[in-house]
Amino acid sequence: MKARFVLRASTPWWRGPLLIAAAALLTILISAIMIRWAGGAPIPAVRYMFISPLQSRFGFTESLLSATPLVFTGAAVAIAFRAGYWNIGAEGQLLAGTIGATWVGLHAESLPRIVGVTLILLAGMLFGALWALTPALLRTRLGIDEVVTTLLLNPVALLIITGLLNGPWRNSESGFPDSDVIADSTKLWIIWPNTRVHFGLALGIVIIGLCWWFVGKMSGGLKLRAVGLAPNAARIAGLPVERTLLTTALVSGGIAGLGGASEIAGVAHQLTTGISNNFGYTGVIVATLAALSFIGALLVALMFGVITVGSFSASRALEIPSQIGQLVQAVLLITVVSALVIQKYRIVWTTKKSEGRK
Amino acid sequence: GGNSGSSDESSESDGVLSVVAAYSSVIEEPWDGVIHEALQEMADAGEITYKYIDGIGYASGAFERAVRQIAEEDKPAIIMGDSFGNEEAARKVALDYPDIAFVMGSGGGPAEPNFSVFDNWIHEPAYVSGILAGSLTKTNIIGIVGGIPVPEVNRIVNAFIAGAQSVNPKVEAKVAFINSWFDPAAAKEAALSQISAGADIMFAERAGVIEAAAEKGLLSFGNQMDQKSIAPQSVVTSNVWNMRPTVKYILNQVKAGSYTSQDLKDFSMVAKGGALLAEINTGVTGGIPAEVVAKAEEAMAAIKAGTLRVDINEAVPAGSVTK
Amino acid sequence: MIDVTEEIISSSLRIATPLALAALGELVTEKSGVLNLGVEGIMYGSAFVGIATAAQTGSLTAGLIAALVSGALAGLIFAFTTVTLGVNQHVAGLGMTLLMISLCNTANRIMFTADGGQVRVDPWQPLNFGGPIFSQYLLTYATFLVAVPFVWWLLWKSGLGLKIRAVGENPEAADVAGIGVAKTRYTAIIIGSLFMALAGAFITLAFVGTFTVNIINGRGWVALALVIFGRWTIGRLLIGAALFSLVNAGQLQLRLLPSFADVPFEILLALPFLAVIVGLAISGRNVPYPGAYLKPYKRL
Amino acid sequence: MNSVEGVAIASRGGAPSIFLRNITKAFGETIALSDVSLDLRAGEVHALLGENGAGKTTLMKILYGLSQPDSGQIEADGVVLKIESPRDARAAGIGMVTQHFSLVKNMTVIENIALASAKTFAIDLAKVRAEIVAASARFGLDVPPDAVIASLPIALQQRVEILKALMSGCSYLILDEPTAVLGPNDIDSLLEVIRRLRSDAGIGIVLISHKMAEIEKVADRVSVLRRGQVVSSSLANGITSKELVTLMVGEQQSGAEQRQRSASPSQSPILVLESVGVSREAGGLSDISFTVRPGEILGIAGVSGNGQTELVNVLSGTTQIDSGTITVEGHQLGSNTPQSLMRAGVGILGEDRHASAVHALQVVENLILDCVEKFAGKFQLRRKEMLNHCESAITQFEIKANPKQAFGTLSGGNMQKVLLARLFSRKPKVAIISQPTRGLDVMATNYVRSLIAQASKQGTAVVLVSEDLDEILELADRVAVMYRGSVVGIVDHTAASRESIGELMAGIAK
Ligand SMILES: Nc1ncnc2c1ncn2[C@@H]1O[C@H](COP(=O)(O)OP(=O)(O)OP(=O)(O)O)[C@@H](O)[C@H]1O
Ligand SMILES: Nc1ncnc2c1ncn2[C@@H]1O[C@H](COP(=O)(O)OP(=O)(O)OP(=O)(O)O)[C@@H](O)[C@H]1O
Ligand SMILES: [Mg+2]
Ligand SMILES: [Mg+2]
Repeated sequence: MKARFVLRASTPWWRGPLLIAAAALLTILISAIMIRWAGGAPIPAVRYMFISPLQSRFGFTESLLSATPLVFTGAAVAIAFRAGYWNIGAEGQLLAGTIGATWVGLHAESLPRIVGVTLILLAGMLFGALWALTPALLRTRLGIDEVVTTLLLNPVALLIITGLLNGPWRNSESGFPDSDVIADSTKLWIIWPNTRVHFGLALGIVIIGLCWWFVGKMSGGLKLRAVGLAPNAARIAGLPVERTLLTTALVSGGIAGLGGASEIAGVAHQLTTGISNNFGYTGVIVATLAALSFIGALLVALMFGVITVGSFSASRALEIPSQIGQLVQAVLLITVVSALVIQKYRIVWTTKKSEGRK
Repeated sequence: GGNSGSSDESSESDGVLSVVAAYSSVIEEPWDGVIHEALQEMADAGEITYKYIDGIGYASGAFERAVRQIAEEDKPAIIMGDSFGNEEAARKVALDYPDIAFVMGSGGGPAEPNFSVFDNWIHEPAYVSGILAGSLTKTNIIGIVGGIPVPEVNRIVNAFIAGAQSVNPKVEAKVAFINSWFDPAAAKEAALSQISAGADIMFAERAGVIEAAAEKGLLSFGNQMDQKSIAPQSVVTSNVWNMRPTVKYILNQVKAGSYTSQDLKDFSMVAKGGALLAEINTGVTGGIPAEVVAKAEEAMAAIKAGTLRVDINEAVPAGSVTK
Repeated sequence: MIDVTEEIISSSLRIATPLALAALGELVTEKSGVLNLGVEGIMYGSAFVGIATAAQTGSLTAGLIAALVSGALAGLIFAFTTVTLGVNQHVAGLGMTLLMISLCNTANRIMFTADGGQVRVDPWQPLNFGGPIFSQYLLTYATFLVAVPFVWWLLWKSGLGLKIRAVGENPEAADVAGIGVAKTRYTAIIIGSLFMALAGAFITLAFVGTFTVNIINGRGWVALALVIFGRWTIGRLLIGAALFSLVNAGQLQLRLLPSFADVPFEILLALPFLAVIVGLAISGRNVPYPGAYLKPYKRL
Repeated sequence: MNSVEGVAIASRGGAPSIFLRNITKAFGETIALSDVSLDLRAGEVHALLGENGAGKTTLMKILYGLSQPDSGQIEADGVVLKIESPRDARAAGIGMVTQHFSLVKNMTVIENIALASAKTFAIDLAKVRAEIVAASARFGLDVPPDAVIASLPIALQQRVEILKALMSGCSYLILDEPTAVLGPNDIDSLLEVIRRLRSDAGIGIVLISHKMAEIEKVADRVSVLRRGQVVSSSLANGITSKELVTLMVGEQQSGAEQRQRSASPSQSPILVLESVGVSREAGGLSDISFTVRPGEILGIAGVSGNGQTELVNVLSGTTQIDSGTITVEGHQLGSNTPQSLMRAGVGILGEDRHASAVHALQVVENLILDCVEKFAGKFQLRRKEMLNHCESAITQFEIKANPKQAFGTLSGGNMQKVLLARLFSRKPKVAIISQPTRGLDVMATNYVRSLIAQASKQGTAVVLVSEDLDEILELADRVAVMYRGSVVGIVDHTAASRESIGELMAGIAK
């Protein structure tokens, strides 16, 4: 037997959701196997991982907090991908943002808080955009593929942070490779009293809203979509393709960098070598799972926040490895992305060649 | 992380205290491994219930989230762990849960009302290891590969060098830091380059170094745990950190209701059994002369008796250190 | 004292081994028009599977075989998603990397580190043919004496290589010539994955004899950079690997000197990545990408 | 219509040996082939005719395994062939030269030919070379074995394609519009090759072409496809060209009235190109000079691949010029970016309608893509105005579409109308129109041509690039002929004829 994929003439509306549900089920099944192997009970594990964080104020707000950086990177990746600019460098851009933010945070003693906060966010955004500049210029000026260039700048950003933290920014008290704590005037406001949910989340949601509105409603957004869907057609219609790509790349980098600043100013309050728990790479997953829709990215980011918090709970309650949380995210990516493609095809099974001859 | 240990869920039934640990690194990394081992032993003995979460790392907000989750969801009597690199977060949470005893590996001081600190004060056995190394080296070059040059690492490395130079002033110590807490491949490569620079004795402050020494047929010294099993023909001895005295002390305090925040440094020193020198392994390649073993044991006894004080030097020992 | 330059060269060869292997694998894959960003993950997976099997069976050879099998399987999954389904290659590749890393970390915890232990084997020892330079692991010799000529022959002399290059340049043309595009890409991806698996296995089974989280530590990304730095040719790829390894080995020696104690060596480690970017900028519009780079092919 | 089996006697070739039976194929909602049956004989040239989009290529792709039919089967000598890939087809002795060449551009001739037979391990390029030399001699197809494909002229590339197919040992050879890309001389030598292959090597050939003259010269048998169905299949000498044309397009004959050409236009030129040159990497144009007046149509003729595409790219701003100047309405352009050209009043209809619009966007969005700013409100696009604009275009240009429909779901003719509506609603002073009727049926073709004529009547200067010489002769006031990247002659319509232009196209200097 041999399988052949044949493009469907039309896709009934329910096929997409059905296949995605199947993908989610497959993910849960694979995770359940791992959980069983680890000696845990799969059903409670799934409950701990996906549901219990939503049942307490603490779990919910911590999920929001975990989701915050992913809201930024998800939006950053989604807007770039919508323009057909394959920015795999949100990780590096976020890290660059943390560098900019920390730099401001360490030098902004005795400013009014509103000024301090504005400065630290601007610095993050600026550094993120700057980090995105080189690959964007290479792409738009020389036609050099951005997938690899954006990707390869990620480890560079991390090495720069390591260099800074082992050198000039080494903690002046403990000697540890983490920076001193940033000035109080640059710390973000807590927006939900007695939790850790900070202004960064609100900012992230605003960014999502802006992206959604810009891409969907504004003339620039129509241009961006046209460039992403068919760059040659856009060029023939006289749209400034290169400029659109360059601007989008910088905006994408700026959003990722802003996400970095939000982490520094909102939660961490200091730079550490491990500041980003793959937030940028996860942003690619978030945007892809959301099929590049911004509202979708927000929801997927929240779901990942829940899984992050939930897998810690499951881990302690059921005594299974907490690494399973990451595993679920990776499996979900592969199954859902495959489902999104498969829904467009019909699988035709053909028998072996030899049987074909009469 | 996950755990084994008692199945008892409640926090204080029949006097069994519940302890939950939060480790920045993974439990196979020796620093956290020492804490984990001590707690696991207590749990196996039925004295506590024990759970842990490890590999939390240094991502923004992660450690604080883990500790808060533990405090909220498990409500244990004691939270242990290492707050190095997550100092701010750990202390903030402790303030919010004054009824829980926070006992953290830390470079800072204790904090009212409930934040106690401990650390691996194994510079004393390191000094004695140094005596052995200084006596055994033929090239007079000793290689040391450390993690990150923070005070708690520096003092062990400096004590090791001081010990070596106390018996052999010609000793030159080559020190390299891999700028990571756990990267055996990098540590091994650094060790190999020191060996090529003439080092014939290796001090494995971090994992990965013993393997290099063993491959080249050289002698080595372990750290944190007794690491003889990695390469019995190579490991002379190890500077062992023992968390059991600390854990026992804390359990008694909490049980008695007399827990207060404090610096638990003493419980990790030789005098109280918190630091020791692993049994000297005379079976290494080439053997160890009896008089060298005697010298080391003598020094160890002197430390126990309080007649030998090992200086605490937390300056960064960079490059090549000669007397 | 042993000659330092000789030792630096020896150390470079060791450092270069997994990089060269992984880069060769990525080269074969990319020549077929597919970018495999799963290289880091495939190395991670084989590093773990290799040592886990070796520890369970007590045989390093069994470990190596298992590592190769795991590499082939990972390659197969990657090929299915990108070639058969036509999923974005970069998304599928990143997904593969995240999947393998999280899968292996979980399995490692379940199998070996649940009580604080660590998986260990007696690794392969270097074979000494005299002097530090010729004291290397068998796999290092094999990499430079067998794998490099093999890949060169495969890509530029064999029929399969011709097919791989044709499929990577112009899949429509190859299809019309009767070459199974999907089959050829599957083959290239799996051969490539086998090399990546060798690279991963080298680290655990030969170099460190143990497995720890983050064991690959970005070597996959370096391999990716080397392929582009090498402009998809073996000679330049090897030059890139040699330069990077020399810099890396050299900095380890430099760290021993007191005057270099405060030098931020991270900058040196960032060099291969920066070199690629600068190299691309200099070549300008003349970067010899495979013609069908990143493009899925589907016949209607 | 003649039945397929009815005319088997007296044929040049033997008994039919490959049958295509009841082939049906649909792409989404487009039915490309419906219940098509055809038979091929060895030693016979079988011409396949039909309008663009009739299904010729699709049918042959199915025979060659590049596409799978939805139903129907292929038989040889009473045995059903399972052709699932070109490999299967070649095993069955079928070879094909596709409309767009299937050569790996930066490989050599040897490598390209070796590809087809490459085994997995050993590969002996020296042997392949010797085989190429032998086969060249045998079939009279000279090729330089060591040359890189990209460096060869189109006619030679085609020869490599044919040789490649022959060397794989095929006894049936499909040639899809092989003459479309050739100049008259090259066409003649190709036809000679076809005759030789048929007579000397006994090869059965399927020849797809739009050119009656060629069919008359070499075809033994002619089949006509219309809208995915075989409407006729008969011996060539039993049917006239006129009858064939009627069969192809149906009864409604091309009723386009001749364009009335203005007597010598007095206005000064609005578009002036002076010595425009483009580097080799960007396509290679040299020393292009011409002028166009308001209301004038300048036709650009030439065998495809002689720089017409590049010229259009220059005038749309997607290829930058390296030398020379472009002047619009007396203002010399600093650089020819799409924006500067549009600002100067130049509008464009690209040669590939699929590449000129965004399939996934709606008709209304595509329609305003070149003037998005006009509909930009303060906070968002003014959807209502966009829709109004679209509705009126739909009415004015007789477009069969719904504004919110995705552009990609339109039929080719309607796509073309949307793009023309986009072009003309800017009221351009100069319209660059490339291959406007490619792939359109007769009705749509006539409509599009009348739109162009109408625009010129209203004073628009038109540069009309077309591979269809008749279209140019029908519409253009003057014809510029391109050969190897330059303009080799500009002929007034009064002096223009198929012959005079054909010679220029072939590079035969007067
Ligand atoms: N890949 C495809 N997807 C959708 N529709 C297609 C595809 N290929 C062909 N078609 C449609 O099928 C029909 C037949 O096309 P085909 O290419 O066979 O025509 P043709 O007779 O060869 O035309 P031409 O003279 O232009 O070469 C057309 O309507 C065409 O648009
Ligand atoms: N290159 C292509 N890419 C995507 N779709 C295509 C392509 N070519 C053809 N199609 C699809 O095939 C269908 C027919 O296209 P084609 O250009 O042949 O027009 P047509 O149906 O022949 O037009 P008309 O009915 O006006 O003659 C359209 O729905 C179009 O979307
Ligand atoms: Mg058509
Ligand atoms: Mg055709």
